[in-house]
Amino acid sequence: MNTLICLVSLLPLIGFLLNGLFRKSMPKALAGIIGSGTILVSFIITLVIFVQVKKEGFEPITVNLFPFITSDTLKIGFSFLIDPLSTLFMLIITGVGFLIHWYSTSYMHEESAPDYAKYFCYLNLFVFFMLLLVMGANYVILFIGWEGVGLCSYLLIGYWFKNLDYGTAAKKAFVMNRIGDLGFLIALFALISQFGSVNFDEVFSKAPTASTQFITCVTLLLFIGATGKSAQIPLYTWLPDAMAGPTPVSALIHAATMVTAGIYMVARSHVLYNLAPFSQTVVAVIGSATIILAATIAVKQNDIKKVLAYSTVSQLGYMFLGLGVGAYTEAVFHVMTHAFFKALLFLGAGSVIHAMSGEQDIRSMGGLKKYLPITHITFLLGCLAIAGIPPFSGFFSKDEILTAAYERNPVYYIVGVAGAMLTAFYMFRLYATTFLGGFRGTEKQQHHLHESPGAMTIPLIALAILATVGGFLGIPEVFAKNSNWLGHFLGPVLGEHAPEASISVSTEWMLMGVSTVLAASMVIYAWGRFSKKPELDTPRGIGKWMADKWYVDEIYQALIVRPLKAFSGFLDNVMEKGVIDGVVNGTGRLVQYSSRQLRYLQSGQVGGYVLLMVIGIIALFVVQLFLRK
Amino acid sequence: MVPVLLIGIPLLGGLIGFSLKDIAAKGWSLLISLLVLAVILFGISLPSESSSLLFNVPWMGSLNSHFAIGLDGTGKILCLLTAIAFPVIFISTWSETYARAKNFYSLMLLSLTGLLGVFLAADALLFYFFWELALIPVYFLASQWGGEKRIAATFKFFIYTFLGSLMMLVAIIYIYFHTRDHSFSRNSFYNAHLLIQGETQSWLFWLMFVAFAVKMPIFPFHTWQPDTYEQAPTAVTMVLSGVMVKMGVFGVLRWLAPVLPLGTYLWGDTVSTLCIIGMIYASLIAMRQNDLKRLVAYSSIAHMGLMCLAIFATTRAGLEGVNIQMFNHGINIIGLWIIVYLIEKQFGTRKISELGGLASTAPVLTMMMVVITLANVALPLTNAFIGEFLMFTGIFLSKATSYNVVFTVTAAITVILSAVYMLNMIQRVFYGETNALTARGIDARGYEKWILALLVVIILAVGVYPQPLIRLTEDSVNLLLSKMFTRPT
Amino acid sequence: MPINYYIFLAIALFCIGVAGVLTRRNAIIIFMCVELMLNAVNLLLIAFSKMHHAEVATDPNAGINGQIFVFFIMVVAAAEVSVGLAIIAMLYRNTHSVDVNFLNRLKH
Amino acid sequence: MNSIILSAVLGVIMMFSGLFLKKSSSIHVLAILGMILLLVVAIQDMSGMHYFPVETHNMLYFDVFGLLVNCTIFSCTLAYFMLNARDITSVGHNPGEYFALIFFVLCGISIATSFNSLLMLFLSIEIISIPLYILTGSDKRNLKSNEASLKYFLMGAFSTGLMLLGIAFIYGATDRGSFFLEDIASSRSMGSAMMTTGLILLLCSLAFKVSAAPFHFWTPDVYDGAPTVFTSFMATIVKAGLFIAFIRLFKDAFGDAKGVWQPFMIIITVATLFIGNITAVFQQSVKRMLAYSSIAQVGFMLFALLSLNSLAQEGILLYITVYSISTIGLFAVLTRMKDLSFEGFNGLANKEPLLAATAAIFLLSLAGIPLTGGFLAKYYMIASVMQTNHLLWLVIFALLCAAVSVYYYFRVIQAMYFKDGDPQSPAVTPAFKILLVILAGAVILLGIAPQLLTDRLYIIYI
Repeated sequence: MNTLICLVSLLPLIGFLLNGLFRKSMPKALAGIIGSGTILVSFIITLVIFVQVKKEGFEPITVNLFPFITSDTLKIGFSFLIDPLSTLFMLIITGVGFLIHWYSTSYMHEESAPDYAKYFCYLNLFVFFMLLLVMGANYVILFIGWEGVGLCSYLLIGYWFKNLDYGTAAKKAFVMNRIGDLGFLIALFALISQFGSVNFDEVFSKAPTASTQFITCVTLLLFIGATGKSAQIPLYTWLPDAMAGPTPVSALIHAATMVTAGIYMVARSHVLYNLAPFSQTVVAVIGSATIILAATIAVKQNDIKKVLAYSTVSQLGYMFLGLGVGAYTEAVFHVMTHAFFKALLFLGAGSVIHAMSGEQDIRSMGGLKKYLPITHITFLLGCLAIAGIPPFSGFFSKDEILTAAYERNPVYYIVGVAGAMLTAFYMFRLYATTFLGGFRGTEKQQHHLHESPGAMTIPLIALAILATVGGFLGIPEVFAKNSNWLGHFLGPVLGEHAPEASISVSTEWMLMGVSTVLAASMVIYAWGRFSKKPELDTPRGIGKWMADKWYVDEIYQALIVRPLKAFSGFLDNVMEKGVIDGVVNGTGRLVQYSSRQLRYLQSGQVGGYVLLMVIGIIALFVVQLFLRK
Repeated sequence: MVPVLLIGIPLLGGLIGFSLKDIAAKGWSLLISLLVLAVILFGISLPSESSSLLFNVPWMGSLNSHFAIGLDGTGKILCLLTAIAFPVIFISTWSETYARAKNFYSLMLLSLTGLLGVFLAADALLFYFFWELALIPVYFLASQWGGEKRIAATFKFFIYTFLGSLMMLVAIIYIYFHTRDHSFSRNSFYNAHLLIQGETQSWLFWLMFVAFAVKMPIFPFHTWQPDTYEQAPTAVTMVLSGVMVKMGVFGVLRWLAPVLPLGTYLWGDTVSTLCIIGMIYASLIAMRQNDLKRLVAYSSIAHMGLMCLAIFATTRAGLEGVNIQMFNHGINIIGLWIIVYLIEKQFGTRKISELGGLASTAPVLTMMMVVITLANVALPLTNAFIGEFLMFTGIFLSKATSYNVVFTVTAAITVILSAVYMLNMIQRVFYGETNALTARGIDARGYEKWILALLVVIILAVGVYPQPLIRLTEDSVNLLLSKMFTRPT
Repeated sequence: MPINYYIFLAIALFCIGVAGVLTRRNAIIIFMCVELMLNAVNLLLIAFSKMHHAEVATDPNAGINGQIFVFFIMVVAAAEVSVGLAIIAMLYRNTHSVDVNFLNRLKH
Repeated sequence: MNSIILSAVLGVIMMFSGLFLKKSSSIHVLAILGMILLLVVAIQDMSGMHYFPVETHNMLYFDVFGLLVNCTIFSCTLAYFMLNARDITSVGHNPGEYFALIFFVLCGISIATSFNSLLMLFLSIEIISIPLYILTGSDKRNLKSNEASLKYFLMGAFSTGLMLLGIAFIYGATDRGSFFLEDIASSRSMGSAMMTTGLILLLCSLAFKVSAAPFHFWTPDVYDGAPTVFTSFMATIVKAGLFIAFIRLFKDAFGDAKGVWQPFMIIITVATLFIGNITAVFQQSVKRMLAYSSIAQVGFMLFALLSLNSLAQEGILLYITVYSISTIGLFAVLTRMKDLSFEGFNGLANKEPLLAATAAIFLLSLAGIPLTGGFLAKYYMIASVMQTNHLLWLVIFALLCAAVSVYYYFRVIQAMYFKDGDPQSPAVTPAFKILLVILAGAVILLGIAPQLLTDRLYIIYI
């Protein structure tokens, strides 16, 4: 068992090393096979582990590889923890990861062999770090994975390094994540100072002993980390720019897996959050705020990937809302379904872009339905899923979160529903503008249009199926008793969540109905409106504000970046060159100057010399007189 | 016996080197440095209580000063660093042809002697001797083979450090007269603080600290550094920044904190504040440097500040972190210098604005640079993460100050800033389209590739399995903790 | 006659000598002023030797050493004179002047 | 006693050597032989072989310190002869006389290191000074030399006057009228107005002789004007001898009355350190720079007078030895240079590597860099003062000045090593080189094993 567990994380690393060291001599086909093969194997192994974990009466396994850092009482081991939560994430990462690797083998086909190998070695490295993140048995290992995936996203966003804007986007992503990581780090130190350990089990078992303020601080600091990694207000702006990377990367890293690391981390430390109601409120509020903000921006975006990016941000908002109201299982459930349909949507978008030979602006698309049938169908399914139309997966997960939110505070519910409506609207705006109506692209593009090869469509289909049926893993209690398999599965880790305890079945049906009806109506409205006359002209008024992302980036520039630059300029020019160096060199000049002056005592005149000597003697006598007194 | 070899081999090697042919000198010095490496590895393999790690004979009878040298925890780490650094430097700059090469390499070996001596000395006066012996050859190297403004820059550096060390000398003599047995030996010095009362310790502290602060350097004593690094030949800059600045930290660890614990405790907060100001200050200035060497110089100032800060935290984690980090920082910064050197050698410029797009012409170089850069910004699984993690933990847990949390948070801001300026540099130098200058660039060649690979391996190895290194320092850390003061609880 | 008188006289002579050295420009005159200083000292020494002689009546040659010292001073002074005049003569041969204010090639 | 008489005799011999020996080379061979003889005799004097049993009536008092100083001074002079003999002979027509004068000076020095009475002090100082007036002016046709010698003579005579007045007052103040140091030390009137006046006057005149500020003004001009060979002699050996006299007087006669004169000594020390170092910074000629540096070095030597303890005794012995060796060596290199300005040294390291290397070692030693004797000499001085456990501020001030001194010493090193140029320097003989190397080796040796010299102080068999 232990060897299996190690293998899961080790295989991607091996793939990384193989592709990395021999990238010069690696033929494309082999690179692809190594790249996706390793992931496939570790997916299979994960399945085996999963079967073990699924058994009744399973006890979490901790695998200690070697002591990582040991400083007298502080003992940090390099160890993995296998329990339902981590297993579920491992399944998502390796499963979806494999599909996306597979998809990439054909998507990245234009790349030269070494770059192709480089791409896969980065991708494998990412999977390795992501597995480290979810398998780590203590916060430090989690943090290693945490920063590691950040690194990989940096490398992959800047994959086409020749374009400086991409590089800037990559840098932005890394730095913003670093800001979040700072919070995470300080939380780590706080935990060490309080509990003398960072192992999950010890921390959680000792947590009740600590004061509420302390737990609140720690949880908030951890949440800062989460906002960085999972693109929440105020650190979300890197995610849309991250779309600079290849589309499969956006699908894997910036939709399915990495961005959900924050949710994993909060869910993992739910014990702490349960002890800190204030932090929970903060999480919920930030989550719901992000839902609306991102959704409003998404409404006016015309870049197909940008729309999906903002929808990701907003969906992540849902998950945090779920975490904030204590619905951890539901949040994780949404992570899973979101991984399915968002990966699907991105890959679909990728297929579209592939067909449009790099074109990403939906205004010059349209009517792709008949050119890309498979892509079209799967994309539609994805849209339905994210819009929360029953019985697609998105419906169940989102609905459970909303219900839980209603329990805590109806306001959350209203926000959530509003978000759901917006989601439905912009997704079908996207769908309609892209696939319906007539083609608006150039002649050349139209001539080039074609359905993507099997390596790309098969993953699409697979994901479409998952996106459609994935929801049945967690059917709410109201449909059928004990049908919420996921709830039972995660129960041992996150604790059972029983909605009907507080609110009656009827209300829950009502809530469900309301959200569904509203979402559905938005779907119909958007479909009807944009299939006929898509909006091509640049928006005005409030619309312009939305299109320009509420000018958040500009505000950050003005408030933080520019002042910092100015300040560093001041330090360099005034403080460094002027004051400090000035003092040092000034001392030197002072010596030179006084030397030049003192020379003139040496007048060359005997009389002068004797006079000075006599003065000296007299001075000594005067001193003597004073000393006498 | 080991310490004697450590000092004797490079000393003789250097003296003989002066009489060699210019061509032979290069190989000779490499041979000597490798010998030293072998000896130090043997020394580390010995048990720490082994008698062959100590050597002690009376030296200047009338002054009761002994020629006492010994190899212990911190010394081991730093000697190892030094012994690794020099061969790496010699190999990486192998293609360089210096005028009067034999003098160059012999002086390098002499500075090696001095450095090892500093890390080995167990007698205050001997320590001072080696302290200067390490400085003089470097001064000659830097101002003979350096850039066009070399004379002024290196002379500033010399006067600066010399003045500092003179102040240290006063403190040493003062303590010497206050030791029970009027001796310079390390033990008598470690017990002298019992006979020196508080206010005396607090001004003695500054007399000594100035010397170390200039070496490290700590804000505001740092202005010599960027100029010197910029002007000195890269091989010398590697010695300076890779090994020599560690002398400052080492001095505090070995001759200040345990000798004047009360003074150290009293001034802890002040010095820590200086360190933090310096860290942020240097990081901010580094953000807008256009010369690669200056950029690295300022980043090094920031890193040294953190080490000094961690010393004054007076916690086990912090001190172990410092010990590790001295080693790691040495390795990383030497790696950075090598790459800067390769770039300058190829394109004849260090101006970031004139470079760009190297990634497409030199992928291997870029890969190495990225790894080393990430190590420099302390990404997990690289060596620097271990050091910085331990140091920050130590600072946060510090009992010596009541501002531990503030210090930790403000100091940790540099974690972000370092990422900013290092990635900026990476982007502007390596990413983007190639320009007229860099289009004809070529990748790192055989031995250059391998030497960088070696450094990368060390970086990752220490980053993944640091335990042996941490254990190496335990005895020194225990000794320190038994001497230093913390806030009475 | 009290010793102080001699002291004052000697100091007065000495100061005259010093003043001369300070004010005059002719090397020879300066040199003579120096000689005056020496003679002042001689006077003082003689006076002291007499004083000490008077103090100790028992010892017939008490304080004698002061007077011996004076002889030595005279001898040395003579030697100085010879050397000094030689130097001045040499200078005069080269510059045809003994004015010390022209001696300022060496300065700063 | 040996050295006093023998040096006088040698002086006379050298004076008449011109009559018998025509070739100047043979004359300086003779001088060197005489010097060796003198050194041997002095060493034997230490080990108890006294060839001239003269009854000095306690006028002279020989102790290990004085004799040891004699030996070191003689060995320095020997080195000086060997390095510079040719230059000495080339100054004027009848070289024998210069050697004669130098031997007379040595005679005076060996009295100065053993006087026990103010009379002997006076005589020794005059025996030292008068030949120096002549040596300074020995370059007869050179106006600078003439000017220097006249200045030196006038001011020297003036300071003699001061000293004599001081001696007179002290004589007056002693109980029963005595010039013996022990009588002065034990006199009841110590601290009285008359005694103090005499003390101050004596202090000033001796300060003048060792060129301590503010009585140093003659030094730069005289050192600059005198022929370089004799400047080297004056700046090193003579200064050392006079300084020993200075210490001897204040140790034996006024050692117990430290409180009375220490304030003046502190003032003089500070002034000397400050003026010497600061003024040296801006000099353009290396020769003149060395003149100022010799003033600055005296500032450090004066520390020994501030703290009259055993460390000071060892220290001053080491100091004068190292300082003399380094300066003699440096001047020896200087005499080989045509252009004495700093630029004149540009690129010497490429043309004459060995010359440059040894010169660098001497300069490092003067700057007080470890591994050279100069460092330990300064170390002893500082330590001796710090042992008295006060005046720490003075120590720190001195060290700041030392840092300044690094500036002007290193200007020469920079010129020799880091700047390019074609220095005009005639070829030097291998013997000269070997000698320089030996001197440099001695400097280094004293820098790592001072006990070789200082321990001699504690060998008692007289």
